[in-house]
Formats: sequence, C-alpha cells, structure tokens
Amino acid sequence: MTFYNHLIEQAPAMVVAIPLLFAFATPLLFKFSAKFGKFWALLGVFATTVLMYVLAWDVLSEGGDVVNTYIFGAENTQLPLPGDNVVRISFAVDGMSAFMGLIMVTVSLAAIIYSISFVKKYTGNAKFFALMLLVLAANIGMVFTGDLFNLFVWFEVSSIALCGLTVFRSERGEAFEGAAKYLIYSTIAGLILLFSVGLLYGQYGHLNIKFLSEAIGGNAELLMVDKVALGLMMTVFALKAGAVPMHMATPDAYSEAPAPVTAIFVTASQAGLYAMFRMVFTLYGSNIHLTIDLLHAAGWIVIILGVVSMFVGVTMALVQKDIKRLMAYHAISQTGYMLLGVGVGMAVYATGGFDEFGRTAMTGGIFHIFNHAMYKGLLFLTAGAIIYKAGTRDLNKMGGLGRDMKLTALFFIIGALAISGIPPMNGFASKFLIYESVFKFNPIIGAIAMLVSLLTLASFVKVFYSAFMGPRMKEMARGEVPAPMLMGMAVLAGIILVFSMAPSLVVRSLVDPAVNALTGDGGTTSTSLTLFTGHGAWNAVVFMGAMISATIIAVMIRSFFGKKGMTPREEGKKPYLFGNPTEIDGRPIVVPGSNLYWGFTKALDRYYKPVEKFHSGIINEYVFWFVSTLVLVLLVMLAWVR
Amino acid sequence: MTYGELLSDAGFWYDLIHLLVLIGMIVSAMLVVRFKDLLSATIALASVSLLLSLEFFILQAPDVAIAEAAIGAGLTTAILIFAVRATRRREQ
Amino acid sequence: MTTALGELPYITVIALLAIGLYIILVKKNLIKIAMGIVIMEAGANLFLITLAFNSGDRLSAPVFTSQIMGGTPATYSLPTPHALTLTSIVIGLATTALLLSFIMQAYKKHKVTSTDEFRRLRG
Amino acid sequence: MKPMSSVVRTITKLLLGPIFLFGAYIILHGHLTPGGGFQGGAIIATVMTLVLIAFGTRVWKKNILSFIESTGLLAFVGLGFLGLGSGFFLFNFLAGSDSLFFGKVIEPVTGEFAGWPANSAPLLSGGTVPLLNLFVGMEVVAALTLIIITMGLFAFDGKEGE
Repeated sequence: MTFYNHLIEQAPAMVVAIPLLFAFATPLLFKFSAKFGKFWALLGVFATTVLMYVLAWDVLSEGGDVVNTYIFGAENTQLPLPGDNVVRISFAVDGMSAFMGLIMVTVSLAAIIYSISFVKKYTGNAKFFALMLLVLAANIGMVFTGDLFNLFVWFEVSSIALCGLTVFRSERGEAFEGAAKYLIYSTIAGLILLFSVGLLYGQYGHLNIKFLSEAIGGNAELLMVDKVALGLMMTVFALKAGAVPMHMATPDAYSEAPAPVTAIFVTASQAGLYAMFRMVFTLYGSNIHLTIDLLHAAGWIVIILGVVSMFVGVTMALVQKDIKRLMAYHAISQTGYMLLGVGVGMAVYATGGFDEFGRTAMTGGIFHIFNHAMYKGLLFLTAGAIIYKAGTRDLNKMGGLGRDMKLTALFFIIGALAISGIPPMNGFASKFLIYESVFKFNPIIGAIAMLVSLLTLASFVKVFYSAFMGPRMKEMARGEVPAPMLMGMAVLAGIILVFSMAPSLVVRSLVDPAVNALTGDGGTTSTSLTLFTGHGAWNAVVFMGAMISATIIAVMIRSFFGKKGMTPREEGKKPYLFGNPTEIDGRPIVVPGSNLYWGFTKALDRYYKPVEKFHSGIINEYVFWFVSTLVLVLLVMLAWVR
Repeated sequence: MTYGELLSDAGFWYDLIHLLVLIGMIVSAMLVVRFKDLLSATIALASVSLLLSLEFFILQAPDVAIAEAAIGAGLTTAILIFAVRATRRREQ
Repeated sequence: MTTALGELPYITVIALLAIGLYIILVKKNLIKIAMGIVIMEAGANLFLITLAFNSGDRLSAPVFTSQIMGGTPATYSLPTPHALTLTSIVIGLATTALLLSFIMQAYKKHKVTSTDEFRRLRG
Repeated sequence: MKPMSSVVRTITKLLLGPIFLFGAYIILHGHLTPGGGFQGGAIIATVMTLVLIAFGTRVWKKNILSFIESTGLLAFVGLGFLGLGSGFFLFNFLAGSDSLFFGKVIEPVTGEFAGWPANSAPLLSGGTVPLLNLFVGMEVVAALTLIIITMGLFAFDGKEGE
C-alpha cells in the first residue's frame, strides 16, 4: 500500500482528529509561550486544510457519488455499509461532504490567520484558539458523519463552542444576551433533534444513515413516524441555518461575536443546511416512488422558508445601523437563496422537471453555499477590521476610513459586489443559475429573488458610503490594519476573484459531484468555460472581455470628443454624498448612513412596523415562533402527504 | 437469574414503585412551574433528576442512572443554586 | 414490556416535554427558563431509555458478568441508547452551565433577570 | 465563599474518602460494570463541590485543574492516534496482545485466549478501554470542578471567571 493510499484511507478521521489534537494541546503550549501557541494553532488549521484538500481531491475526482467510509475502531475502516458494522461510529465522505469540508477549512484558515493580530489585545488567547479549532472539528464532523446520533453530538458541540466564543472578552453586556438567546434556541432545537433521532431509532433499531435510508425505502408505505421525524429534523436544521421565522437569535449572536468567530458562525449555519439536504435526499431519497409526495411537500416547505428568509432578511438589513447586524441580516437573506435553489430541486425531484430545471436550481443553490461562505466570511472580516480601527460599530458614527484603509476598502468592494450578484463576480454566477431555473419553476418567486438582489446592493452601498467615504471622524485610529488581518481577508478575496473568472470549472469540479452525491443523478451542468442553464449561458471571460473593450471605447470617445478643460476635482466639490466642504460655510455635509434610504423605509411603514414588532427581543416569543413553525411543518407533513 | 427478571418477579411492588416514580416526576416538574421562590424550584428540579435516575435504574440502565444522579441531582443543582445566589432569589 | 404500566413512561416523556416547553414559553424569569430546558432534557433522555427497554424482550442491563451468572447474551436491554443518553446528559450539563453563566454575567452588567428586560438586541 | 462550620467540615472529611474511592472504582472498573470515565468523574466532581462548599473557594488551584483537563483530553486523542500506528484511529491495539496490564483476555474457565475483550469478564481485559476511561475521568473531574469553582467564585465573591 502506498503512502498516498494509506493517507486517503485515514483522512476522514484525521481531518477531525487533527484539529482536536491541536485544540487540546493549544492551552498547554500557551503556558510556555504565547507566540508558540499561536504558531501551533496556525499549524493545526494548516495541516487540516492540506489534508482536507487532498481528501476532497480524491473524493471529487471520482465524481462524488463514491462514498469514502471510515468506521472507528474497526479492523478494516472501509467496510461497505450497511453490513456488520452498523452499530459502530462511522464517517461517510461523499462529494457533498467533501464540498462542505472544503468550505469549513478554507474559512477557518482565513479566520485563524486573521485572529492572530485581532485578539492580541485580549487575554485568554489560548482558550480562543482552542475553541476555534474545536469548532472547526465539530463542523467537519457534522458534515462527515455517517450516523444520526453523531450528527446531534457535533451539532451541540458546535453550538456550545460558538456560544463560548461569542462572549470572548466582550465588555458589552449585549454579547451575553446574544449568546444566551442563541444557546437557548439551539439547545431546544438540539432536544427536538434528539427526539426525532429517537423516533427513527425506535422504529428501525439503527442510527446509521445508509442503513436507515434502505430501511425506510423498503417499507410498503410511508409510516407516520417517518413523516414526523423528517418534519422535526427539517425544522431543526432550518433553525440552525437561520431561516425566517426561526432566525431571531442568529443576528444577535452574529453581530455580537468577534469578527473571525462570525465568519466561522456562517459555516456552522451552513452545516445545518447540509444536514437538512442530507436528511431529505439521502435518508428519504433511496426509494423515490415511495417518498415522492413527501419530497414534494418538503421542497415546498423549503422554498417558502427560503423566499420568506430572502425578503425579511434583506428588508431588515436595510434599516440597521449596526454594521455587523446589517451583515448578519444579509446572511439570513442569502441563506434564503440556497434554500430556494435546493428547495426547487427537492420539489421536482424524480419528476420530469428535475432534468429540465430542477438540477440547475440545485446546482445554483449548492454553488451559492460556497460563494456565500467566501464572500460573507470576507465581509464579516472587513467589518471586524472597520470596527478594529473605527472603535465603533454604529454606521452613523464612522466615516472616511477609505483614506487610510485602501486594501480593506478593496476587499470590501469585492465582497459587496459578490454578495449583490453583480457580474462578473461569483455571486452572480450562482444567482444566475437560481434565477433562470426558478423563473421557469415559478416566475413570481424568480422576480422576488432578483428584487432581493437589488436591495442587497442598495444596503451595501449604504455601508460603503458610511464607513469608507465622507469626512474622517476625529476619534478614529489612523492607518491600515495589521498584516495578518489583511492576509486573512486576502485569502478569501483571492478565492472569490479566481472563482469569479472560472465559475464553470468550479461547478464542474466541485458542485456537480456534490449534487450527484445528493441526488445520484450523474449529470453535469457545464461544459467548457460556459455555464448553461438550458435557457441562457454565462461566461465570465467573455463578459470581462466585453466590459474591458467597452471601457476602452468609452475612454477613447471621451478623449476624442470629451469637453476639454474640465478638471476631475471640480465635480467632487459639489455638496454631494461625499461630504466635501460646502461652498457656503466650509463645513462638511454628511448624510448619516441610516438616513440614506429614509424615504424608502418610511413609505413602507406599514410593512416595517409589524416586522419590527416581530423581532421583539423576547426569548419566549422567539421560542413560540419556532414551536409554531414546527407544528405547521408537521401539519403539512401529516395532512398533505399521502 | 438476570437483573430484570429479579425486578419483574417482584410484580406488584415493582409496578407500584415504578408508578410512584413516574407520577412523582411529573408532580415535581409541576412544582418547578409553581414555585415562585427559585431556590425551592431548584430543589424540586433536583428531585425530578433524582426520580429520573431511579427510573433509569428501573428501566435497566444503571450506567445512565449513575451519571444522572451525579450530574442532575448533584452538579446541576449546585450551579443552579450559584446562579440564584448571583441574581435575584424570587421570580417576579 | 412486562410491567403492567404499559405506555406510562411515554406519557411521562410527553408530560415532561410539555412542562418544560410551557416554562420556556410562559415564564419570564431567565433561571426558570434554564430549569425548563433541564426538564425538557430529562424528557428526551427518558424517551431514549424507554425505547431501549421496550425493544423486544431484552430486559436486563448490558452487564457482561450476567453471562457468567447464567444469563444468555440475548437478554440485555439495548446498550446503544444508553450511550446516547449519557452523551446527551453531558451536553445538557454543558449547556446548562454555559447558559447560567451568561445569565449571571448579564445580571451583573445590566441587572436583568426577566426576559422583558433582556432585550437590548432587537429589531 | 467562606468556610462553613466545623461540623460540616468534619462530616466532609469523613465522606471525602469513601465517595472519592467510589468514583475511582466507577472509573477504573468502567469497562466491565456500569459506569466509566464520565460517571466516575462526575461523582468525584460532586466530592469536589462538597469540599468547595465546606472549605471555601480558596482550596483549589485553577491552573492545575486546567492543566489536568488539557492533559486528559490530549491523552485521549493521543491514544486514538497510537491506534493509528498499528491499524486505525482509536484501534484497540492493546487488546489480546498479552501486554502488561490491559491486553490479557483469558477465558476464566479454560484459561485460554478468548478473542475480543468484553465477552468475558476478567478485570485486565479491556485493552485501551480502561485507559480511555481513565483519561476521560481526568478530563471530566477537572472540567466539572473548574465549572463549579468559576461559578462559585462569581456567585459568592463577585469575581470574574476565566
């Protein structure tokens, strides 16, 4: 056996075990030297990243539907499942797991590099790095696990460790509030998950996902317990992913956590999405003739959750004053896209529509998971850099940071363009797949998706305007953030740029294996350098070529026919949004960021009043919304599914 | 003779104890709801945990019973008392 | 199930879950809410253990010395849910401790114990 | 937290030994009888709580506890990695290997090698399982005691915990 084969064989366990080993050793090493401890943590995440890339390469190049299993403590780790080993703890890595694992390690790597200087001013760094590595291990464990109970354990480990990180050295009492709310929410969700795992165990006597899937598929008709268990699990994972109306604790925790922690928080939420898709497709998809109605109902539930999340998330983001809270609401809104894309895939799974547009929608949704992790991670990191320098998180109190923080501003622009789905960024490529296919599924939903994108752009314009432009506020620190923070952001920004240029390659090598792993479909979405949706096509290179030539032509027109004698600075002297001195009294004119869309929000008062009442901050009401969603989903499952 | 057979052979008394434990658990949980004094509620919660560990023992899960007795009736109660001590004692 | 009690453990499970949920939905005190979570955890744990007991006629604890005492290997209650319940107890303790320490810190910072005041983050 | 009256302290001293011993038994005998690292660790942690309440919060040193906690966890994962050397992660490499303490698996009647452990019940038969229990026990004792001490300090002395 060559070394490479041995490595691949052991990799699924190692990718979880190595961060654990490094996490537990970190506090000990910090006792000797803080520098060495940080280096150790960095080494740990780097080793995990390399190993995960090797594993993902191996899994994805096989097309994704080959499952790489690992059975703990067995004489042979790769016994086929189900077999004699169904009682043991097992990992099962297929295309989708490897795809999610790639996201986890990449964002964690960026976040930990970023943290090195971000947390320098605080004490207790040892626990911070140990917990970061623990969250990484928990997230990877959650996407690799092959049995339901492990899913519950990693779910809880990730929630608890993230809540611990949220309050890391926070002087703000609000951090405790956000963390407590998130913890109450996720604990209740975890209990419901445990209950549903218990239901399936009581019915079938096993916990292994593969085994359960065959057992459910072998039934003559769907049992009530199957429907109830699916309904419970879907709602729980939707809560973890932060879907409206179970999202309320998510912005609280996102906005109060330190920036690198928030970046990892995003990936933890996506592990919830992964688990939901895995349950629906792998656990219930083995016998499509039996579960076709169930999947249709589940798909519609996911679509409705997605559309509501998109819309409520983005409208709430428009009225925020706190920069991180604004971005947190955008995270919810973007989660809606993923739910929508995959939900359309679910709803038409195994019907004629799947080949026509369902697969494209799913590809878009899953591609969006990757893009979202990258640009949302980047945006949260830039928000952390802004807060680090500005010393405030209130958009109305900051300004002029663009003069000193040119690189941060550049990274922010990259992230903001990507999240708003402006071509040629990667966010556009995935949203393009979603728009085209969802429009064919239901034109109204497609239109809502595009409207949400517009509103997203509007609110990022507001952030850019408030933070980077305008006059420099006096109390703010000068200069650019330290190099490790820039490096952390640069990792994610670089990935976004590369993926923007070659979306079809990414779809072919990463996303298609993931979709195949879920659906067992075996198709592809893209050929060559162009993404095809059946309706249209997207090629970033052609677009860039067209844009560059258009720019050249515009410059030529301007230089040939433009009005001579007008200096570029003259335009900027006018008292416009840029806050230059007015001609009247020489004082800068500033429109506060939160007033930028005042007219718009005022006009929609009838919408905003009830929605803001809905986000009341009272945890009892939040739990009530969760429970009522749970009841609704169960009603749909029991009453409408045959 | 296995452990379960021993207990099942006790017949009536076994069922009676089982019944009392279950009803006691529900009653204690309701007392947790009722008590306005948080320390009393904590003690009621400890008795839920204690009865739960007895129930685990009756249901042939002695290892879980040991853990539940130590954790539920011991440590959880202790940290709840600490928390009540650090905040207000009465629920308003 | 050889006892005469039939489904009573399951009814207790439902009762505990309902009481815990009632506390979380209705009671305004944060420590009471933590207690509600503990009660819900008790219900979920009891559910798993009852499942293990009810599966078939395997009634004895998974103690391997029973084999030497003359039992047959088949007569034990399923050990897997026991392991699950243990894990869930551990997790329950961790969440309770973390939640209570958050509540204590929040009280120290803002003197709040009620959910009506515990809402600086909203909208 | 202040120390309590001498009655409480004397009773605590009397109870300390037996409960500690019981916890240690639960940990070390965990692979054969109900119990294991977690249960035993929790029992010992209750003793620690008793000591804390009776003798005040000054008794325990936090640094030592967090050292024990990290060491226990590290040893657990390390043992998993050692299994990698002779097979796979968390492989029970000591079982049946006739090594010093933990590997001997002998049928009690015939005295022959009995294959995998836990089918029969000699004390020294679990392979790596008793070691794993021991490490889990270390971790649990230290972690739970740390939780209790931190919360106790916060509640009674108003000190910020780490």
